[in-house]
Amino acid sequence: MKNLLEHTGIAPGRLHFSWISSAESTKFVDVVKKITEEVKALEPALNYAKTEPKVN
Amino acid sequence: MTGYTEKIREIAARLLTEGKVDRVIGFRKGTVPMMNQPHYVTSPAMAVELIWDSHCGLNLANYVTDSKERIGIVAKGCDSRNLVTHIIENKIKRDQLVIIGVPCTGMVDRNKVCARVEGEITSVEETDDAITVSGNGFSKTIAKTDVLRENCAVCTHRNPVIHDEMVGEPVAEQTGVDAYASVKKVEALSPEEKWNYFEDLISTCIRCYACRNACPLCYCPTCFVDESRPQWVGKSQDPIDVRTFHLLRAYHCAGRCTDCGACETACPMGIKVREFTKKLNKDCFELYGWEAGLTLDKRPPLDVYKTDDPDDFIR
Amino acid sequence: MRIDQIITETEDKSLKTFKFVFIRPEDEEKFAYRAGQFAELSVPGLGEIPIGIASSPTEKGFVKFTIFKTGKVTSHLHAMREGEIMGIRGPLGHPYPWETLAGKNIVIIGGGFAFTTLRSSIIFMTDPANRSKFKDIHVIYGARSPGMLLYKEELKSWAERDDMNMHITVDGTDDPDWKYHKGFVPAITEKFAPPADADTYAIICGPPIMIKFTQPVLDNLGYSHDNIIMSLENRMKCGIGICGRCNIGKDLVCKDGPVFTLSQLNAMPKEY
Amino acid sequence: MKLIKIDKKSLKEGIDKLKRTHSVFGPVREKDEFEFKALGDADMPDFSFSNTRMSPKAIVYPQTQLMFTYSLNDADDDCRILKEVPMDERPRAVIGIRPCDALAFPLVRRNFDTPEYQDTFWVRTYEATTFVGLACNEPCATCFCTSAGTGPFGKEGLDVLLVEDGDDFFAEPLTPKGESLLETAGWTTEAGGGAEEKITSMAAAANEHITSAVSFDNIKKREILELYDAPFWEEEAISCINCGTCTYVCPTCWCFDIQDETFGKSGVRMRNWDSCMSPLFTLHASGHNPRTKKHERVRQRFMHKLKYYVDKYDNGIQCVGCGRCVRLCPVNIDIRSICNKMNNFDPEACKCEVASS
Repeated sequence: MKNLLEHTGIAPGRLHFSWISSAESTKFVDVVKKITEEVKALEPALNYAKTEPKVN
Repeated sequence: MTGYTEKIREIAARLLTEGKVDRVIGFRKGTVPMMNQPHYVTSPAMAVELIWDSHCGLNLANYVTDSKERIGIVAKGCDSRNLVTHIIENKIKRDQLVIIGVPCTGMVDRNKVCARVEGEITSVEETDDAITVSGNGFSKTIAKTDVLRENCAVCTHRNPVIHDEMVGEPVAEQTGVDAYASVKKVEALSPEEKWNYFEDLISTCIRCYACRNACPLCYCPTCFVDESRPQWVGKSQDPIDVRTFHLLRAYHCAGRCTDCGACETACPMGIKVREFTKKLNKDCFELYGWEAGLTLDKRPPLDVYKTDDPDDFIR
Repeated sequence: MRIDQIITETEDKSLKTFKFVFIRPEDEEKFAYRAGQFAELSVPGLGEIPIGIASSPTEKGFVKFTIFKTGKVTSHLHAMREGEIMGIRGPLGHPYPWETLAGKNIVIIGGGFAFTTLRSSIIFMTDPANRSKFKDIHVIYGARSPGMLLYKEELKSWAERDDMNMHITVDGTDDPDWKYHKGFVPAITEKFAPPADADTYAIICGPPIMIKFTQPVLDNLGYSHDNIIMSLENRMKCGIGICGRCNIGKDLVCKDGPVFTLSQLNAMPKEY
Repeated sequence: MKLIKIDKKSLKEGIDKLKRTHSVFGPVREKDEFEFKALGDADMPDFSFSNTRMSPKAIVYPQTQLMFTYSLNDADDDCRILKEVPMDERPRAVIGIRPCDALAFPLVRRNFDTPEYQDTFWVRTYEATTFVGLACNEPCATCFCTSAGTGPFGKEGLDVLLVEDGDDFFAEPLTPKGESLLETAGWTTEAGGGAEEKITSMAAAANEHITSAVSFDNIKKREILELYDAPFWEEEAISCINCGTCTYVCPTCWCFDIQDETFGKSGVRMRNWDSCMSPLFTLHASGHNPRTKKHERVRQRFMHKLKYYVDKYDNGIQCVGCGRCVRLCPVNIDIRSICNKMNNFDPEACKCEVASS
């Protein structure tokens, strides 16, 4: 999944997978924090964001 | 390949005469050059309608999905691999099928042929390794290897992997071909270049879904693009929606695609839609040593869990 | 237009009647309709749906639609509140052929929630200004159970009227107080429909299964296929005969229908 | 007959002039194929095409067309009220459209412009467009325009007909709209004597090139149900994969779907081309579908084009013989064979066969 998205031009680092048990709340928080920071550092990827079509 | 047509007719007539099948699925001669039409014959007398040449690029496994009848089916290497996939996925039972195997030296890409001549092609003749196309004021003989469909050019499973009948001796399998050369080329690009590459690739897409409908794997009763509750993807020509369709179509073929090329053959706009599925085929091969449809004895990698499955994408 | 009132019609809450009031009075004037027509109800962001008009042109100041919760738009509608704003486009399609029906005996046969334009017709015909224009009026209306009948209060009042013959039926009920018929619509039709003659017209609207079994009953009673009027539905988008999807043969349900006589339907493919 | 002569140089100058007042569309090479595109400042139409892959219908009727916008923000006065999308009213000129594709516009107009309802999006764009046709000197083997109501030099639906003669063009104005376009472009040099004869002989030569034909004279006489119930539909549909190629490449297929798309607190209501080949096309909200089987959908497409349209408008078939569906159908379903099969169909003979077997 990750490979094809990156293959078609989604920058590496934007899609993350992690194995977190429902009991591992602290790990979840840590991972989310880390990824949020990393993705923020990449700046918004506008190319795969659908925008409202322009009216003339 | 010479003589395949006669042999197919002979086998079809025999199977129908003996009552072993209710119908035989093959190709009949098309009404325009380099086009053949998938066709059913249901009586021995109809067997003469069947033909075989280098323009049988569609995948006939597409026509047996969920069938209740006993079917004779003409199958080249890739078709046979999709029959295997169909059997594994319970879309048809092995004992419903009499597989008429066709060793294949590759199908011709008619867009490539057209690009090699000026003017409209009105007739085509072929020998074992060349085709001669003619039109108003020209006639040109082209080596088949020069105009093969791209999937055929890199195919290493030209002989049917399962069959009940064979129309000829097995052909030599290609060796030393790099099946994933085109994928590697894209892999070497930067994310932005990759993005633009695919943007350009699908820029002419009209969302007719011929790629999806020509694919034997695409048998869902309702495709995700047709769902309205929830609506997964918009229906307009918005490039994001077009890309989403192509990406998700490819994902749905992961670990199942035999690279039969029916999607590309069917595309009216000549889009190389295999560029999406090919990457997943490469990953499946590299991660699991898997090529779809080679055997009835193994479950596909996305169907099973093993403790040693590669997991370096998980952090 | 604004939603003025929402009434839950059936015990399973799958059917609600929406009473709409036009925001601009001139729009109400433009929306001059007759019984049997439909309109496209529009919820921006979700889409439009074709729905038969349940109110009668004789009822002024509002329009009513009874809507079954089934798809995206109807589910949203069921969640809307009184006072909210939405769009309407219409009236669309042909009404029942009121010119032909004038001076005739009318038998209305309806089942389930396909009773909406029939309600419109009944209100229209029994309006004091119109009642004299028609001879005998029979209404046969059935639902699965008493709780699934639409317009319960009105049904009761129609049953009490002496200028129309009301035959209400349900497929079955264990309610000891049920005072109307029990049985399927075709059986009730066989028993209570007036004899056929050139001056008697049947208007049928209901689920396919009801129509399938009612039609032979009317045949047996001798109804001419010209005198059997039906209202159809097909998937629609534009409602004005342009988008091409609701065709049955060369006719478009939205523009050439939705009302057809059985004679017309007999010459058309069964694609509805 | 008034004929204008345009040489290569003045063709370019004229088109540049037109671009000042018009949006100009023409055939351009894109990847390996030709398509009609809006011409930019530097673009010129490329007339070395036989025909474009997609039909030029999108110039008047784009695959995705915005119709309305709306706000879902309760603070807005016009919240939940649809506002019509303003249209590009600039005059358009289509240069180099083939006569078959040009005929498609008046043919489709019968659907979009009726006494009861006008589709303003289509009608206004159509009326703003001037069609400058390019006669086909070398029609393809899949062309059957001569039996579908026009021909390689056909004029219906055109405002001007261009005929390519070596490096030069003859232009025949066919309507006042066409005359005024020729003037705007500065194409006013009258062709000398003999031009008319030359065109006539070129047209005759082009007609000779047409090798395939359809007949539909009997179809009209049949009842709808006779053809609908004909026994061949299932067999004809065997190979169909129910993609939308035939309907999307067709210049005369007009069906559309309406969709709302919301982006946060605002959105658009748009229409997109739709295809009767898709099961979704007729699926009721209840789950019922009047056309569940693929042969029913294939039948719908051909019956619509060759019978329903014929009966409804009494003006020929809904097909201009461009041959796109023949060339591009992935499974080689050929409207020519199906049309002829329908035309030759004799329900009486068919009944006897059944009775005797």
